[in-house]
Amino acid sequence: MEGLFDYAPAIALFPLAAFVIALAFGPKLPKKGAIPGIVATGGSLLLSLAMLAAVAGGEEGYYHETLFTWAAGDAAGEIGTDAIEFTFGILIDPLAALMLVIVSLVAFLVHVFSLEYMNAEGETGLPRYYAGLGLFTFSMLAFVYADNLLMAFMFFELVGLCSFLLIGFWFRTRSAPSAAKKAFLVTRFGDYFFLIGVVAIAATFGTVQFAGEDSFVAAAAAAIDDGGQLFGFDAETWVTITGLLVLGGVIGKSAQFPLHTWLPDAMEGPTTVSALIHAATMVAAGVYLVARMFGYYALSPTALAIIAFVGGFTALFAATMGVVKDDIKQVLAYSTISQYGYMMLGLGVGGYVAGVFHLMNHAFFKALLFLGSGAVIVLMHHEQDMWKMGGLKDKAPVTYYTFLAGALALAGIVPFSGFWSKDEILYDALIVGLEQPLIMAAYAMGLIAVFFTGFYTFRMVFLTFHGEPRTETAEDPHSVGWAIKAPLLVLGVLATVAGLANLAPVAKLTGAEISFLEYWLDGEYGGLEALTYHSYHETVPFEEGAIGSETTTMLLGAGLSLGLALAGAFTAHALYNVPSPTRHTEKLGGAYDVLRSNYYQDEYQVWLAEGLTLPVARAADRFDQTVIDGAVDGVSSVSLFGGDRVKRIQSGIVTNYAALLVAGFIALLIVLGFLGGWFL
Amino acid sequence: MMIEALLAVTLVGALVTFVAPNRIAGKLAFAISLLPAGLGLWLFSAFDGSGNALLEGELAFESRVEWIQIGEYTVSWFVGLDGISLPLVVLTTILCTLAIVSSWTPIDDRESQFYGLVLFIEANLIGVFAALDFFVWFIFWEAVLIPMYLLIGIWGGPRRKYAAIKFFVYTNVASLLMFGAFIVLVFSLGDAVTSFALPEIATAMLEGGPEAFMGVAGSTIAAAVFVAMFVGFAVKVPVVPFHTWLPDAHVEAPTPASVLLAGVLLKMGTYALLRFNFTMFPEQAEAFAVPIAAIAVISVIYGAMLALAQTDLKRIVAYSSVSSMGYVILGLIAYTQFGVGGATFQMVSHGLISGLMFMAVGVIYNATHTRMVTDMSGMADRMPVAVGILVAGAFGYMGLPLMSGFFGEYAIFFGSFGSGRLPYSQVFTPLAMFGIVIVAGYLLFALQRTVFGPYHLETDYDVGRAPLHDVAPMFVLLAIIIALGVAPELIFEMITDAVDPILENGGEL
Amino acid sequence: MDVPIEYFVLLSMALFSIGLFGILTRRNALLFLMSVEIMVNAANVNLIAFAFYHGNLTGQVFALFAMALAAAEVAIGLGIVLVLYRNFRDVDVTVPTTMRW
Amino acid sequence: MAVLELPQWTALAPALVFVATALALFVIDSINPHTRNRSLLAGTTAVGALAALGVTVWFMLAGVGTPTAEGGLGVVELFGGQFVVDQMTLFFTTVVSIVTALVAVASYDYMADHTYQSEYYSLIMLAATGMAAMAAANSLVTVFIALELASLPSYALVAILKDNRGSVEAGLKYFLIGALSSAIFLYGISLVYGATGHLQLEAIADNLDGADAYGGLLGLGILMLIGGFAYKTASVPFHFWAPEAYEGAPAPISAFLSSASKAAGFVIAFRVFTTAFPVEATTAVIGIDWTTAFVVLAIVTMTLGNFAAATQDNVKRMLAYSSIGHAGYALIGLAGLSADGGELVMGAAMMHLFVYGFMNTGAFLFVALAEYWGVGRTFEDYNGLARQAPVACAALGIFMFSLAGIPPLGGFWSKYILFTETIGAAGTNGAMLVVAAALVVNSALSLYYYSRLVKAVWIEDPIGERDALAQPIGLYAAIVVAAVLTVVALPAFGPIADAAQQAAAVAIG
Repeated sequence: MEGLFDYAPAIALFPLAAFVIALAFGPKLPKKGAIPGIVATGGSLLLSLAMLAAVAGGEEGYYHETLFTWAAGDAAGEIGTDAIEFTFGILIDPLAALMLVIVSLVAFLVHVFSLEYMNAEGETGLPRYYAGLGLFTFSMLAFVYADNLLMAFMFFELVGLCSFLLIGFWFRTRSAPSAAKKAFLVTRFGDYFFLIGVVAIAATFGTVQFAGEDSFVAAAAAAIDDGGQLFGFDAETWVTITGLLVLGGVIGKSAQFPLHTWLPDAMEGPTTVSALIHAATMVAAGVYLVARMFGYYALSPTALAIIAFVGGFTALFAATMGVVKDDIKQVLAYSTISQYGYMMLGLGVGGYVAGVFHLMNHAFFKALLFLGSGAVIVLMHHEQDMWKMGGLKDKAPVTYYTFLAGALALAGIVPFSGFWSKDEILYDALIVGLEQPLIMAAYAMGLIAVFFTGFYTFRMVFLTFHGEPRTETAEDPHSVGWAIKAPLLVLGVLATVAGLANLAPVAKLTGAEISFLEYWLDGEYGGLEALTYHSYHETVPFEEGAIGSETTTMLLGAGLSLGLALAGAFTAHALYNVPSPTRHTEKLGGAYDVLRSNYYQDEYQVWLAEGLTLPVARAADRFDQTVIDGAVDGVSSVSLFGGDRVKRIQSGIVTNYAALLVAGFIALLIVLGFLGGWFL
Repeated sequence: MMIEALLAVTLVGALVTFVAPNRIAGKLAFAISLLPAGLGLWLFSAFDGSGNALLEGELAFESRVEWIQIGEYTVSWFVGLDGISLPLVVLTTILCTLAIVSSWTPIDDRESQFYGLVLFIEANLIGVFAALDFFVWFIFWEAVLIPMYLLIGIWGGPRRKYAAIKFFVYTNVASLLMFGAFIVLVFSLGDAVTSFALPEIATAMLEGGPEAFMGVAGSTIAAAVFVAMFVGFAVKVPVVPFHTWLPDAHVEAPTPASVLLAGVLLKMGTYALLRFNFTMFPEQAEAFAVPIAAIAVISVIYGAMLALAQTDLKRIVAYSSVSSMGYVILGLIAYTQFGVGGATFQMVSHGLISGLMFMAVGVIYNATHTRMVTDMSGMADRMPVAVGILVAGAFGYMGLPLMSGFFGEYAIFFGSFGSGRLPYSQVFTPLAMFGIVIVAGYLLFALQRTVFGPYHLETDYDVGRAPLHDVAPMFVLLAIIIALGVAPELIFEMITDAVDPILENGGEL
Repeated sequence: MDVPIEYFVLLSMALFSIGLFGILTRRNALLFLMSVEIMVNAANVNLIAFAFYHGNLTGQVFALFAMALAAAEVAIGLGIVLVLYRNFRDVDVTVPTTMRW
Repeated sequence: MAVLELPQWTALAPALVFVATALALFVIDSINPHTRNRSLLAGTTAVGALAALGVTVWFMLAGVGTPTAEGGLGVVELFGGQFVVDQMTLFFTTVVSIVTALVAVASYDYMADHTYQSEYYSLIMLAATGMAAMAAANSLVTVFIALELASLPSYALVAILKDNRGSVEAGLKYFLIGALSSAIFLYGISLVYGATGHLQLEAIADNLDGADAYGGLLGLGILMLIGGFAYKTASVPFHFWAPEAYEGAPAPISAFLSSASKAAGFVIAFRVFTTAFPVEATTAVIGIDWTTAFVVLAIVTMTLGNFAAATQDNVKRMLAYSSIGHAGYALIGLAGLSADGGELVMGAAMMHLFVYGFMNTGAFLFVALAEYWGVGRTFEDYNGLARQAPVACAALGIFMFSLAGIPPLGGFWSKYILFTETIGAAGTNGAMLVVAAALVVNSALSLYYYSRLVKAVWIEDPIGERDALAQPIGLYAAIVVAAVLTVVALPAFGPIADAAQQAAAVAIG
């Protein structure tokens, strides 16, 4: 089994090959490069599954190998070390293996889906599209099994590039390039802090390894223990600072408040891209990074609390905005933001397993929902406004039922996957919150968000599939083929049953050993000791409380969230599951405008860019042209003017020359005479 | 003798091209320029030097002949390469070859003279990096002015005359200042120095330091000389506030001239800073660390802000060069292996990337005859390949990982953040790093408006795909950029080897 | 010899100044020439007087040379004045001002 | 040691060759009055000049003037020290004869349709004789006679275009100022004689202490001598004749005067002040260091010359002013004499005059060519000449950049060595630092107007149509030779530098 690991690099290299092929020969290929993409991602999927097996089955149970040295040199680390190596390496532990499978699976399905969704339309530039997907898959997979922070950052940036390219796929429109730019810029802003974090961590600990003896996590722990000073701060503060800097990148990529504004715009890209990149995988990169270096955050309660609070706030904040959107993809976009908020909340309170669990489930059901909406868009001939739909239920049953499964999972209705993971997150938040008021606030926000989630999810379902068709395209929709249905079915099944991976509540009630994911992440089947759930759990400095017994607390929380979800769903049912639903926005009053315009988040960010930065730049330019350059030109014009004056003494009249000559001579005579005392 | 051969080949080639008929001049120049390029690669492969050329390092391809006796000082023909200069020489040879190819399309008047001058400038640039005697170095340093003046002046844009004369006089004044300062230094070193060989002077500086001269204390002399030389080089680099000649020169210069200007000429300044100020004056460098770092940060941010305000693609790239050079200064002043090494790496990398950018802009200009962001949109629709490369280059400029730019910047940031020599380095570094956000801002903004969106063009030319010989050089550059980005050790190893001795003089390892 | 040397020097200086004054005030080329001659002769006076004073002949010999050269100078000068008149129909030295600044 | 067998007087061979050639020309003219056989006349002149050059070089190689200690033949003194032939003599004779040869060859075409051919050439030869004699003169008597011998033919040559108002006006002004100056000079001589009782330079030096009583008298005399030299070298305030004379005279004559005549003026200045008035001794007598006067004159002269040149429209006049500026540079050689290493400064000044000999001659000869073509006199008239006459214009570019001191051209060495030594002298004479600063400012400014001419011929497009330009063999030959010399002077500067520095060292003794 161990031998399998030697093939690990291929997981990422397959898609890279697909990228090259699509770019070079795409136009000549059948399906314009889809085939190599499908083959490559399929290959990656199989290999990833093999890795999963290898981790589970091997006695060592993980793979940590440095592939090649990117750059090496001397650098005086703040603690001791004087040589540093920046390397490319692979770290496959339970977490990475799991993520590899998720990514390659979704990527594979999206490639298949694209066969019909993209190729059917007589789309131009398909090679570019498949090349983009290939490059993205490569970068994402490489990011997932990166064994050090710098490598992670590099591929973190590359996925950003791919997202830019794919959002801007329809570059001939005005909106797509703008959205692409916004996406890259906003995430870049986050990455700025990330990069500072990377630099700071490298400069502090002289290493950027995630795992092993020489990992910066271990170094940080050691530094905190002997309580030294790092760059003038005591160790824990410095860890918090660097951790938060890295978190900047996370917030950008995972679209957390306040850097979430790019994600809704990113829906300008093809729906498949939204499914793959802006729901299931790339956006997950941020959260995954937190999980990846969880040991580091675990060292700093402050950082954790901030993560949790940001998460909880974002969850609620985004959910409320999702309520009033009319574009089906917009609704999904905001729900994505909100769901990642939950994951942050989970990780923030130390619920490592819960966070990862939700990450997995969300990948499945959100990809499902996006692909489903893609199917709907095909049905509706590229109509995305839910008010123009309706009654698709009977006309496209497959789409409907799979979509419904996804919706139930998203809303967190038992027993669909979403319920289990979200509930676990809320439970972890609750027990910590009982001791920590700040966390409690985060928990509360997360809880309220459940209601809105349920509401907007089913508002979406009802408006799209139920009631009477509201347009003639909705009357006789375009049909969809197997390439669309197959992925939906696969994901539908997963969305329904993925919860089985970790039925923690049931386990607690019955005491049955069925919380597999927890064991998995805990290294029961293999893994690195330092990266296991319990070692994290020991480090996490939060103590946990309970209302009455643990079980009651759990049941209470679960019931509460489930009830809220159902409440939301039923409200939606009451309002929109009618033959011809109407907007009930007026009930919201002034709040509607606020929500509709997303709390004016875009406005102020756009103002920062165009209202503030640009004028300042123009002013600087004017200053540069007038003052600085003016000084330069001034010197030359002054000297030329001087020259023009000087030459005037050459009057052309020879007598004047004689006079000037004598005058000059006498002047010289007087000066020297006095100095030499000749006149005495 | 290899360096002499390199120079001879290029100079003779320049003469031949100069008298060749216009018709074949371009192809001929390309054929000739392959020789130095090949030779340069051979030098790269056969490089056997170690250590720093100025600090008792093992020189590669060294040769030294007495030339002129000025008073008790000897001027000798003294050339040789070390890990710092070799990559720059190779960069020069390659970039010149590509620049020649890229000018086949735009240059349609007095070709033979044009290509002759390009080869002439190449020879001088090689000389600048290879020379190890002050006068020899200064001869090449100044000789660059003539061809560049003519290239801008004859084949440039509408305001070419103003730009050319400004470039010519401004940079020459700077050189005079620097020359005077250096001569003062040499005289103040007294009997410790009997020649203008840079290694000897460096040794004298580091061991004895200047004596009193003109009744001024040696330490004061050293400080004054350091400042004067820094200013002199700062003009060439250029750093704010001595940068205003650059945008004019770039905007007016023909594409290949811009390529060489941004690609190599600016590197002369930073190279000289490294060789003189930061190698010979470690103490003064430390004393002035804070103001210099401040200048660097200002150059980065201010330059980027200026780029943000431009609507001329070339001006954008020109100002962003100012910004990028700011990183280099920051890396140099950090005095760490990654800082100085990264700065040197960044010289090469920025040379490649900015060259690529100017070529790409040039290709678009050839087709549209405008560079105004406001005049065009959706160029990707008509020239997908060229635009693709432009986008790639832009991301390289933004420091996209796996492209050389990222390593250069990362190494500089890493090196300067941890620097013990630079006070407040943990403040300066993040400030400078904000440049990576602004650069993304203005480049993406420009791309969005020019190459994306619905196709539209103010000038009435029908735009088609760019010819192969316009695109090929850009592919080559892109390949090198990615290669260096994936495996920076290719040159970083020899660079650090040459940088270490510098750091041992008060720097930190 | 009982005339003190100072007198000769004063005399020559007076002559010199007169000549100089003439040059600065006269605009006629010929008068200009004469003034120059006066200055030259001032120098000759000096030379001869000093030769006498120092008791060596160098000065007297040189004075002869000087006169000869002065004559040659005048010859050239007159030639130039001639062509001046031919071109400008005037011997006023302030007339030709076609080249200035 | 062939020279030894020859009688002493043959040491003056160069001057004798000149005078012989002049007589030969008279003979030719008397045999065949008003002959228009240009090739014969110009040929004879050129051959004579080259013969003189040959003899001079032969003497140099044979070691005339080289101290016997160094295995040379030692300084040759003639007629009781009235004349002396040492390295300085030969050095400047070389300059004079080279310039004369170039001018003769160029005149072949320029004076083609002139009536009085033989007079013209014989006058040139006589003037050259005077200059050669100046180089050897070692007594105020011979100095004055040689000076007049050089001046009188020059007056005639300037005014030789009898029907050209410009020429006549130039001749008039040249003559009047010249007459005045020589009167002042003569009076100065008489005063010096009065103070010391001697005219032979060494004798003056020996008797300085005897002149204590007449300090003021001597000082005034010295000042008047300075006036005389200032006139000959076109230095402020005796420079007023120069712009008009150079502008109005036939271009070859302008070249002749601004190069050879200026050099000759400097050689007597150098000799008189180094031999007759050693700094310390003289200072003891006149109470002030006479180099102060030259410091002032140098600064004022270079500044006035360059600033006035900057805004000229007429090319020839620009060159005239620039030659005033260069006189200012050369004056530094005297200004630095009181400092340690003064001989080096003077040596540098001599190098500069040497290189200036051909680069400035070449520049004026290009003007001659332009006048021959009849394209006009202003910068605008020169626009775009490069398109029609690339070779000549390339040569012009060489001259201009060399005058500006840009490498890789001979002008670079002389100017920057001068700069270097000036700073070196500043070590003991603070005033020299001011001079160095002035040098920087002025050369920066000079860069502007020199490159302006290059811009006109190379960059600008011609205004209006111009018909094809002839290629006069003589002018072209002279210009190309001058250009080649200017370029070759860079690598081959070693001997020049050595010769100048030795000559200066010996002269100062």
